[in-house]
Amino acid sequence: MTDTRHDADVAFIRSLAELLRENDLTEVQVKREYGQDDALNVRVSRAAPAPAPMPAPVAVPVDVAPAAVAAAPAPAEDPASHPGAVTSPMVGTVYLQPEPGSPPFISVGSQVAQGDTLLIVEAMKTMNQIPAPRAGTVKRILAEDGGAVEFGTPLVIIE
Amino acid sequence: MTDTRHDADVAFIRSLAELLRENDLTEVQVKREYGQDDALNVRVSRAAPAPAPMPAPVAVPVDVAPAAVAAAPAPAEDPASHPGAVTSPMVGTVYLQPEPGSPPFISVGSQVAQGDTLLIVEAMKTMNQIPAPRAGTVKRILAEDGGAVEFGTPLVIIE
Amino acid sequence: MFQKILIANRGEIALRVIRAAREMGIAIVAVHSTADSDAMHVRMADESVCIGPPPGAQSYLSSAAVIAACEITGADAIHPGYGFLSENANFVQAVEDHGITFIGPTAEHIRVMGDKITAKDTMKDLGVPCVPGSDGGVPTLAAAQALGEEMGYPVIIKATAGGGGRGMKVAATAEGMESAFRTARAEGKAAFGNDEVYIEKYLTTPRHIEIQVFGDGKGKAVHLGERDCSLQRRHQKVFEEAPGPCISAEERAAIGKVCADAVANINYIGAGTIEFLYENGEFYFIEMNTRLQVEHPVTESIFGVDLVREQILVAAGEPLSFSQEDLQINGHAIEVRINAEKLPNFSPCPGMITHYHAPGGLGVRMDSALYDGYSIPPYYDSLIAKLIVHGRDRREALARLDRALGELIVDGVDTTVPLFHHLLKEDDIHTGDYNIHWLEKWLDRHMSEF
Amino acid sequence: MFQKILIANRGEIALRVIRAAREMGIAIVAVHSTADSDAMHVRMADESVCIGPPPGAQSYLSSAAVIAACEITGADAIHPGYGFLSENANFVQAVEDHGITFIGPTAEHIRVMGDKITAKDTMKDLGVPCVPGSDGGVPTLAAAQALGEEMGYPVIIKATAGGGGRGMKVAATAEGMESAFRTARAEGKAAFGNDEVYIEKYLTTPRHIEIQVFGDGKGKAVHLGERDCSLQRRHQKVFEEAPGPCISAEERAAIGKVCADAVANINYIGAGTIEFLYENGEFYFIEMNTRLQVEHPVTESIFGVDLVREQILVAAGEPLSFSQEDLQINGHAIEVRINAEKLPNFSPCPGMITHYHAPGGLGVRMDSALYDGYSIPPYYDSLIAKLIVHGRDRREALARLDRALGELIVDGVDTTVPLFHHLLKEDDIHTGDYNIHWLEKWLDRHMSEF
Repeated sequence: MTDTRHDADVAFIRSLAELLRENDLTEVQVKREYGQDDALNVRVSRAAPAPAPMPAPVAVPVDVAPAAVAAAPAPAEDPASHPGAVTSPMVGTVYLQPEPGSPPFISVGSQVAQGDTLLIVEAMKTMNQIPAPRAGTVKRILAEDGGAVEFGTPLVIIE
Repeated sequence: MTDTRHDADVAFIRSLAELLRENDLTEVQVKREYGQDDALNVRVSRAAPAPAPMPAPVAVPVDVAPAAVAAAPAPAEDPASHPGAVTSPMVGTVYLQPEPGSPPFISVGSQVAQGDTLLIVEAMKTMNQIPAPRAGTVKRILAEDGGAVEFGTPLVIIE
Repeated sequence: MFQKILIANRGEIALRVIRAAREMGIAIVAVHSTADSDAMHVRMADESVCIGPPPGAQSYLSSAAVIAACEITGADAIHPGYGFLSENANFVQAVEDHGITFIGPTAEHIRVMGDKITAKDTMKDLGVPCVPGSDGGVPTLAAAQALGEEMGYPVIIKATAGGGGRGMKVAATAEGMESAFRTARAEGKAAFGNDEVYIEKYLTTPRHIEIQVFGDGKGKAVHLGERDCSLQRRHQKVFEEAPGPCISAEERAAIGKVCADAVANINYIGAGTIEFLYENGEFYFIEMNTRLQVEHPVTESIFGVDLVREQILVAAGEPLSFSQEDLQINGHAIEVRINAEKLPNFSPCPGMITHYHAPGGLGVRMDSALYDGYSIPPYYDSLIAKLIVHGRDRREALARLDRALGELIVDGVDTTVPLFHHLLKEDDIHTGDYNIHWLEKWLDRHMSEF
Repeated sequence: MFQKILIANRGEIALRVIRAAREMGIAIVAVHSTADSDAMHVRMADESVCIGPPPGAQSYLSSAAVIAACEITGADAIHPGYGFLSENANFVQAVEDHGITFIGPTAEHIRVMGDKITAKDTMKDLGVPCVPGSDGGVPTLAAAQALGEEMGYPVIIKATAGGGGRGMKVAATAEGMESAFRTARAEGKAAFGNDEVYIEKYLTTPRHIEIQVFGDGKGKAVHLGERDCSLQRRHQKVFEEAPGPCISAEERAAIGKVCADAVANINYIGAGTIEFLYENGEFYFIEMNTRLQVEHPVTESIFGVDLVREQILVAAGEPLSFSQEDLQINGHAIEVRINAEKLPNFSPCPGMITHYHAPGGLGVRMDSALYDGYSIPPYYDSLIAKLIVHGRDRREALARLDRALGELIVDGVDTTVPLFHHLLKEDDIHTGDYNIHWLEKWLDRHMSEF
């Protein structure tokens, strides 16, 4: 008895599904009461055919594809969008200490005051000291000593 | 018993779906009580009409734009899609009578038998008689005497 | 000059003709099947006529439909493009009978060149070099050996009644003649009941070299040098260039003059191509195509002329706009044919173009009827685009081809573009050292890389 | 040869340089502002470096950022394109001080030509014709009248201390000299407290003719004829062509030689343009641009050379790849500048390109960094595309321009394309009968039609 109803219900729902597809619908919702304690409640949905996004042109010289200069951070978490990120105000090379052999300006866990030098970005033989924009604790140091950074590359996260 | 109801319900919902499509609606919701403990509650949805497809390239030599050969029928009702439409099987020029001065083969309201000549399409100096594909009454004559028709242009509607 | 031209074709070649006609101020009628209502050639024309259902036989190949479309639109000339009705002598005759000008040669010339044997005899009479061979059957081994000495080995011995490769034997040297001759006869006898054989010069690694000619129909003709189209797969050209990397200026002038004189002699009108096999400095006639070729743009690039415009001019009774002396080669051009085909099997791949972006910049020409959102119908040829590059020399053209292929985007269907990326890494392509067998052999070795 | 070139520019010219470098097998570094992360030049480069925020002053105009980008990528040369840092002598000096090659002339040449007075004096000394005038102040009416006779009327009398149009009077004929001279002096006195005036030849309807020169930096130089860029709106060129419709072969050879000799004389290196006003068969020097011009493609089209490739070659110390004798004009070329601007006011119209389709076929070149879905940022120049057509003669080029404009689709923003559709209906454009005032006057009359 239950089996029969199941079969019948499945057939009914299958019909709805086909109907959906044939008529290019996105959803059918049916609430059917056949009698006391004999009711069916169905919702059948189908994704709307999404318009494919237009792919943008990319150069495809098959085997010429060196990595971008400043290796992109993993897309999963973008430190640049972190509210505590200090980003590079210029293109250049990062130095984490005032001069070779010195201790670094900061390390993870350091407390910094606003204006304290975090690191140096060298551009055109000029050493540009990058100051802390606000006081806080150094949570992460994203820049590598001697590494290249672009404008906007996240350097340090201070919280 | 249940099966019969299922079939009836599917037919009902199918009608709703067609109604939706034909009228370009996005949703219909119906709540129907047939009697005690016999009620149907349906919601049928359809995606909003897809955004206009990317405009395809068209030549825009600003003032060169003669009308297409066979003037397009008004878009509101397309006789070509009428179930009773007889379309031209070839490119050519239409003649509504066997020869100049004769009465036309058909007029609106004529009864035609299957195989009766409806009109002539001349192509390459050859007169091609266009026969009625089935018996019926001429409802409309869409082709003009002496006018040009393309392959697929609706000529006559027979019902 | 014509007021209105009907183009009895579709795809990139219909667009090619539309462009020439529009630049000449001539109105354009496109014809199309129901599968091509949204095609670029329909969109770009001034008028369009639907001439039939999708199958070519009932639309683009229907003489009656095309001529009727001319009649209802009042077009005074038909350009056939290539393929479809372009080399159909009966169609040309019907067009002329209806008082419409066919933009191409006469029905008679098409008929003569459409028959392989008549074409060869005609060309031989006109002084065009053909593959040497015996005139008819060779009865004795002695006669066969004499012919072998005369033509030079290798030669091929073929059963007169033969076909499909049976009853065919190659004699690589004089020593091999006796055995080859006897075997071919025996096979002919066994297979076809006839042991008569004939002998032809056998070419082992020929190139495909074709000469572009142009006649004014009044006894004057010019040649526009050669194209090397040796890179072929199953007799389909995929990569063409001009000038040919192995043809000297002297060879060009000599064979060019022979071809131009031949077509002038028969009052040929319009564009034509005389195709040759080329080996060891010798040309051997294969056939003449009495129409525009797919690869005509490489010739246009190096001579700076518009061949379609010229076709229209001479069809309208005007003189050619250039003389042989005006035609000076400028640089080097290469065309690659981009087909909607899936590698490695080159299986046709119709479908929707989700994104199309043509390469640009100096020396790049794109002939294509693609556009974003266009659906390539499954009924016709798979050629969807021709990329033509022009450079000051072959090296520059190859570098430009590589660069332009890198810019091209055709998304939504598979194409033959990866084939060209691969070919451009091959030394033989850079040195020009290839023949008509090269690509097939290369594909056998590299199929698995696709 | 360079291993890696950094391109200190954006838009179509960055793409132009990328194409040349790629064809030469040189790696390419793009630099970009944060507004251009998705720009075509970034996508097409081998590497890219973000050098600053959107405003040009903090990104593309920042010498420090550009040089630092070279340092971190190891690029050994910088191509500046046009605009931005291309004529900044201090930048060039800094680049050289850092051991990087600047692809362009020396800082010294840029400095000399960047100063109008020094440039004119230098050119005069080098034999380049300048606008004739008094050497300094003209004290008396008699002296003024003598000068007027010598130079030929009309002449213009200008207050030495003047500016902004005040204290300037034109004497159309000898009869008008007295009044013009007295008025200019009086106005000078009243406005600037100084009644000294000087006199120059006054040109009423000159054309803008510029000569493309190219030096190897070692005392050799060639010219590549002229471009006529007279169609200007507010001193911005919109339509350029080569050869100039009014320049004879003799005039070209003569002024070309003067210009080539002048730059050879100073060991000029790379591409340069000497701009002239041209009236009644005479050339009058205006200024020299020590860089590639926006309109260089028309010259490339008629000579079949790649000027950017040549810039890179000579910057790397190699000789020019062509001599004066190699440079033969082939046909006619026209460029139109397509700006993202709304007519009739030419107001900038940045925004998203919803659909882009470039014209194709014979003789059409498109230089553009557009693509479907690209957003034109509001920070930079409104030039978004250059359409260049080449034909066997001017008439063919104009017909091709009309045809190609009809194929071009740029949806999503307003562009200056309709301007060209209108211009192509003007007889003066077809006869080439225009001067530097023509377009402004035409716009005054036709503004309302847009």
